[in-house]
Amino acid sequence: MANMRISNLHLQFGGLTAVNNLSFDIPDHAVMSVIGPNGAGKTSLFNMITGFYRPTRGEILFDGVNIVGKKPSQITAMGMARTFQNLRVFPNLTVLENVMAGMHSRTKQGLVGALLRTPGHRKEEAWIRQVAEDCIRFVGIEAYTDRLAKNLPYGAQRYLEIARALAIQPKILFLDEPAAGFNFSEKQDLIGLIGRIREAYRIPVVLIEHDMGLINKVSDHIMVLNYGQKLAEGTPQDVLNDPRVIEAYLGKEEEDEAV
Amino acid sequence: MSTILDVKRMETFYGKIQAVRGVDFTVKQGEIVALLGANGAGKSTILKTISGLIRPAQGSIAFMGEDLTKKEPHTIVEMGVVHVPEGRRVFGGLTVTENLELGSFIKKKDKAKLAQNLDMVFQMFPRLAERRKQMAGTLSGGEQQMLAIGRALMSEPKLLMLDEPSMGLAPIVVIDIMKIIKQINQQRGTTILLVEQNAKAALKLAHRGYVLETGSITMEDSAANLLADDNVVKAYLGVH
Amino acid sequence: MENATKQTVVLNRPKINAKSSALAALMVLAAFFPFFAGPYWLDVGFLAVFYIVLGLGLNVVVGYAGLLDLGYSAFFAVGAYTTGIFMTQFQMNFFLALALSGIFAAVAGFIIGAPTLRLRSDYLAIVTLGFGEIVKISAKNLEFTGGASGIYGIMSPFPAPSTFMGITINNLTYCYWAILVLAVITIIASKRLGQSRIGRSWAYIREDEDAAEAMGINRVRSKLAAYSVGALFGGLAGSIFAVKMTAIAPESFNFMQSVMILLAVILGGLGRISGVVIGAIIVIVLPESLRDLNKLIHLDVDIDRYRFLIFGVALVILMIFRPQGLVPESRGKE
Amino acid sequence: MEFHLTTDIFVQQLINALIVGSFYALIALGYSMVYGIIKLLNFAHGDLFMVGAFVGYTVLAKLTGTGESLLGMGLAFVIAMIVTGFLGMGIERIAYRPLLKAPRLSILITAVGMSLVLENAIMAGYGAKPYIMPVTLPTDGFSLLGAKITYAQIGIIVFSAILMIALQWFVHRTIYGKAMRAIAIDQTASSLVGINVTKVISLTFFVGSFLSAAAGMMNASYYGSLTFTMGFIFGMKAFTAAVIGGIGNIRGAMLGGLMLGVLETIGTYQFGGEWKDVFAFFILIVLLVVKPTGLLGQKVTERM
Amino acid sequence: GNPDGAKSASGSAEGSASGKEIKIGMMFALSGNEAKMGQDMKQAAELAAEEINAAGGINGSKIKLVAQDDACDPQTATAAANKLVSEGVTAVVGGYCSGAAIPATGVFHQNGIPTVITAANSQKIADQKFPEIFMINGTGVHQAQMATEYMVNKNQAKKIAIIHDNSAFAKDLGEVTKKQVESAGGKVVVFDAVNPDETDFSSLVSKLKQAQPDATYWTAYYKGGGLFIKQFKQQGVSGIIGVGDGANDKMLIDIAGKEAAEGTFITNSPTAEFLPEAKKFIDDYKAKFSQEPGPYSALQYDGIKLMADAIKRAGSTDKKAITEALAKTDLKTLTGQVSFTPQGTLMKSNFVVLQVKEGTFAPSK
Ligand SMILES: Nc1ncnc2c1ncn2[C@@H]1O[C@H](COP(=O)(O)OP(=O)(O)OP(=O)(O)O)[C@@H](O)[C@H]1O
Ligand SMILES: Nc1ncnc2c1ncn2[C@@H]1O[C@H](COP(=O)(O)OP(=O)(O)OP(=O)(O)O)[C@@H](O)[C@H]1O
Ligand SMILES: CC(C)C[C@H](N)C(=O)O
Ligand SMILES: [Mg+2]
Ligand SMILES: [Mg+2]
Repeated sequence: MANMRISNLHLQFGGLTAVNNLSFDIPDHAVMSVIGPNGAGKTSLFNMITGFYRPTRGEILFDGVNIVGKKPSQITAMGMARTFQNLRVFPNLTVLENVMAGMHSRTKQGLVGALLRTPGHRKEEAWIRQVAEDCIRFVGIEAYTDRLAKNLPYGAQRYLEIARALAIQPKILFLDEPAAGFNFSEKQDLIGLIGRIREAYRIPVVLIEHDMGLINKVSDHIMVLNYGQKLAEGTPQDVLNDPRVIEAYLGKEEEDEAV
Repeated sequence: MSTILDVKRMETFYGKIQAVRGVDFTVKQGEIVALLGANGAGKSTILKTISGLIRPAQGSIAFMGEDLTKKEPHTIVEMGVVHVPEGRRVFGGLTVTENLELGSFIKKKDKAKLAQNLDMVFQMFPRLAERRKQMAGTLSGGEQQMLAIGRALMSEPKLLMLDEPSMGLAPIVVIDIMKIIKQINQQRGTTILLVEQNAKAALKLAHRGYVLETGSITMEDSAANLLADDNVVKAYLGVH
Repeated sequence: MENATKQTVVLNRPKINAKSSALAALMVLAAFFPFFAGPYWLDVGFLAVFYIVLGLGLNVVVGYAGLLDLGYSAFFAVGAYTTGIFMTQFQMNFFLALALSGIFAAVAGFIIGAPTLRLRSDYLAIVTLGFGEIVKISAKNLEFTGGASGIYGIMSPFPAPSTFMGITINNLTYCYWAILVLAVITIIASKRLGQSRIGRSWAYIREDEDAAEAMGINRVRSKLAAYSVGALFGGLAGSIFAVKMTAIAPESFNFMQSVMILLAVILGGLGRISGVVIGAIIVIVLPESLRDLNKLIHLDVDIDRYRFLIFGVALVILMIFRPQGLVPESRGKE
Repeated sequence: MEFHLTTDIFVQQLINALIVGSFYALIALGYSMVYGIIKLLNFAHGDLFMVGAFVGYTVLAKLTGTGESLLGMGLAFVIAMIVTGFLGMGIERIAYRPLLKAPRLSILITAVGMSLVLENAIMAGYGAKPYIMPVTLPTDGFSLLGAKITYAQIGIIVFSAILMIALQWFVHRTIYGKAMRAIAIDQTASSLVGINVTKVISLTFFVGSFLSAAAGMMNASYYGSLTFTMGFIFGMKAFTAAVIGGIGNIRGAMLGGLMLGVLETIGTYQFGGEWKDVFAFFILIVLLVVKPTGLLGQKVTERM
Repeated sequence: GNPDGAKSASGSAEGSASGKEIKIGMMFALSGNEAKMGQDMKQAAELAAEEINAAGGINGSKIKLVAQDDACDPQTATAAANKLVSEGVTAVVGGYCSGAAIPATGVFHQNGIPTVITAANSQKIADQKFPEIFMINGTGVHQAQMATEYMVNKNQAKKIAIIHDNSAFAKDLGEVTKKQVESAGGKVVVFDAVNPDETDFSSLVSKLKQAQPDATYWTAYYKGGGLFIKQFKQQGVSGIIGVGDGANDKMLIDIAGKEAAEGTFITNSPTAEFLPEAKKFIDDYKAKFSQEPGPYSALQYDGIKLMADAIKRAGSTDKKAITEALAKTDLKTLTGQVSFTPQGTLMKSNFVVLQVKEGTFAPSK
């Protein structure tokens, strides 16, 4: 089971400090939400954990191994999976092919197998296909299996990214604003999916979201970032009522909150 | 109030897929009209059709009495219809200021106006003012959204069409943006056609609303009535 | 979940459908081509099939992996020179030289790939162009490559000319068959690679490098594989080319040659095997067939003056009317 | 034979490098602008350099006829640049615009096609022989630190510099320049702020071809002759120069052109003419490995 | 395939023409950079064929010329060569670019077609030792001898610079000349190359200026040669300058400019205007095409005449017989008396050294 500890993580872009001396743990089996104002450094944090940005300093320990400096592909192979805030599906490939990508680090057939169509190769191909189809069904977009990703409705593309991440068979799943652009009932579906993921996969899910309704429903644990620093951390109850969080992030509407 | 935008029997296709199936609606001078609907209902497509990015197969789009269906996007902007597209689409490799300057492309001859409008936008979004020289591509999601709206305002539109302006924004910013939309509408008299997933926020702002389902309008009413409607509440607003 | 999925293994058996039987028929027809073509059309036929192999090789790099390569002729130069040098200098057996040509070319692909992998496609284009020029110029300047006039006197490794059914079977005929066999192998290999794990990894990289990396795909390794495989095909083709020409010169490996191979790849439809096949045939046969235009239209104009003008116009028109390439895309049905 | 660099040789070589570099840079600019805006490697661009020279030649041959007329020369330049500018626009209209939404590489084919068309049309029309410019630049000059420098050389360098500075100003300071850069990033978004995208693309082709023709005319009058194949090698060199500088970047194209001129000169001097291209390309590759976006090209960070 | 091509292909099996017509194939560049040379040669051949046919043809059969474009490119050249084979030509006369001629002669050899290479003159063509191939232009060795003789012996040049353009032909000539110069006691101080099609040689010229050669020899073509001479004179490099036969074209003088070209020497086989016998040829050529003949027009004209002579002597269109007849050629042509060595090269080279005088080539004293 996954165990992730982040300590003194720091990221600098020229004069701008995107993440500032951040330390925290990702608890096992939990859904952890990272929230915070736009530009607080949430996505940057994901990018560092998954190897796309190299921290200026600090450590990211995954099962006791410091993964700073590793390539994204190596980190993925270790069991980290993510989705992207701005959709990054493979536009001209079918949904199935998209999801099959996730299986890459779990398989090993190379040139020779492919050229000779060895039994091992064929078996592995069938397995890849099988897992991919399962993942597609799991998130519920099987109706689109053979469609090109770019022709999918926006929401389905978000689900596609999740299916693709699940095909990695990850030890931790990172979702960057999975509900962006969803309406209320769609958000309910997503909440359901996150619940099913935690049940079926028994892995920590870390998500970035701006939708408090959703955050409130799915999270076990919330961390709030502001200007790259940790502003608050704890249970939804505590965090969402923290006046500092309200002031910096939630704001006050005349009546009640937007969904 | 006079009708500023009059859409009749609009049908739009992507290749063989029909995304909009005979839609009729109007927007009156000075109104905020919300367009609600599920993912893939065709909301963005309607906006794209109005702003000339896609040609409708059928129907008419009259803006202040003039038909838009055969006009190029840039001409439509010149007529005063500005579309802030889904997904922000700021010019990543240009600075914040350059993005805003391009927003007033159609007013390129008027330097004074440019300066004045720049000030206005920076006042509205102080966060952008801090980042004048930053490449737009490195702004955070919320910052980019502000820039996209700011850029649209630079041309002083008569009709501003916003496609999911609250997407990806922190709640506090959503509140701000909604306030700003209201402010734009009230202070500048800009008519606004608003596509939103955040139905509650949208309806609180809007005067009227339309609900779109798989390419057809299924409901049309005042915002207050829609907010109170059972079906709308179930599908788009949720109950706490 | 893992266990559940591992059990149900469905082997996808190759289906014998209309398309593949048509293809087989076409192959048989192609094999008998020497019996109804004269030496000229056989020569053109050789070049067309040769271009099919080169096109498919380049297609791995450009079509599959999305890496623009403007110096592909360098790889076929490596193959041709390897064969030329080893056969004339060391009297090496042709088949050994052929294998060596493939290997050397693949290594060359690796060498050019390695330092340039961080580059995005268009920068890669110029690096490959530069590499192509470096190879060509070096071949011109170096002693062991025969300098500017290249290598001549490459002996035919095939049986002496003979007559069969009234048709002379000579070096050209054998070379045609050899390149045809190579083309068939290349087609099958391309197809299999395209549908494999590694082929998909190329597609992922082509579509979105960062997302591919996030899926655990090592872009460096994947790109190197694409380069090497593409170069391997080129090297093998170059080897047969050397034997067919009996003499090779640096001028055969110039930039325009690389561009023409690229044309073959794009014209028919990037990434599609049938597209590359058709593209290659057009690129070779169209300008050649214009040699006979005079006879067909009975016009007394100096057609050679206009040959490439017409070819150029044809390219523009073809693309305007079939922007996706001549062979339509069949996947991702709506 | 020992070659040691003396001042006169150094100055002489520097001037040589600047002259060739100016030609490269002017063509590279068009390459880079077109690439920047529609991501097309415009293979036909080098041929516009050649066409520019032929147009200028024709004007000179028809109009001036006799003697060295500075006015005639000026007129030939202006006509060549404008005619070629419009030709560039026409090519964009016919061969590229219908394909702007097609897969990126298919437009490459029409570019190769147009290159063949231009080259072979000139050959069909003018024949394959080289032409001699009826008016050539004067060869008198002065001596600087032992090097012989002609007024014509100074003229070429100055004229190129003026064109490049003007372009720099145009692209970075005027709204049309910004519109070009915006279109390069996102055509749809550009049209949504009211930019007439097709018109600005057309304008870009005009400007690029215009500059290319200027280089073509300067080249033909400086060396005194022109042939229908002269565009190919210059096109290729200019492409290289554009990439050295960072393709899509205007300042980069200028810098790249000049740098390539210098590299070739050093290459010829140190390694001999037969190796100079190897030297230049080798440096190019090393440069790109160290700085993958060219000298001035900036990496547009895409957000995840 | 093309029905027309297929038909002619099947007719070609025996490679002999009907009694009425003898097909003679020709190949040279009709497109691309060297297209002008090809066009000049093609016209000269037409003139020759017309004369032969007007005089009753060869043994009663008329000559029919078939020209194919080799684009001066090896790959196109083999297609062109095979095209000629397919068309059933009895013999081939032509060839301007050595690079294209080398692989093309391989095709002719494989098909046993007697071939006279008229202009291309790389030694490597002969080195292939194909018995069917004959060359009527002097090879590089001959030419290098002339150049060395002129520079080292006649003009007492000690320091020699040799510039080529890295093409098969020019580099070979450069290298052979280098060897000869050195064995004649001269020293090659610069041996360098330019790129074909390039226009700026100033940095090379600066280098030459520093080396101060007594004589500079350009072995490449006239387009670059003209520019080279111009820049050479502009920068005031020391010593005399000369060019090889690749630069044999009047355009050389035009490109260099009359003043700069003055005094330039050139080694080449005599062009028609220096041959009293050729006066009629020039007049006829001008009358027919309203153009001056090109530098290799006369050789191509000779080639056709020579081939006609061989076919006549062979008494049939049998290729072996023609090849044998060719080997025994002893014919007076416009460009001199032609007979062949066992390698198929000219027994006696007819190279001369000319010099530019007042804007034209003139025999050097
Ligand atoms: N590649 C980059 N170069 C320069 N600055 C960057 C880069 N990536 C991020 N930043 C800056 O770092 C800060 C944090 O950005 P980040 O994307 O992590 O924010 P976020 O918390 O995900 O915001 P949002 O909720 O809007 O997505 C922002 O100010 C952003 O402009
Ligand atoms: N470029 C396209 N090509 C093909 N189909 C498309 C394209 N864009 C949209 N569609 C389809 O058209 C329909 C309407 O899409 P549209 O983007 O207008 O929906 P929307 O209401 O804006 O949804 P969302 O809330 O997800 O933005 C969807 O079914 C979508 O799949
Ligand atoms: C001088 C020319 C007749 C030489 C010819 N171009 C060759 O390549 O051999
Ligand atoms: Mg973010
Ligand atoms: Mg939408």
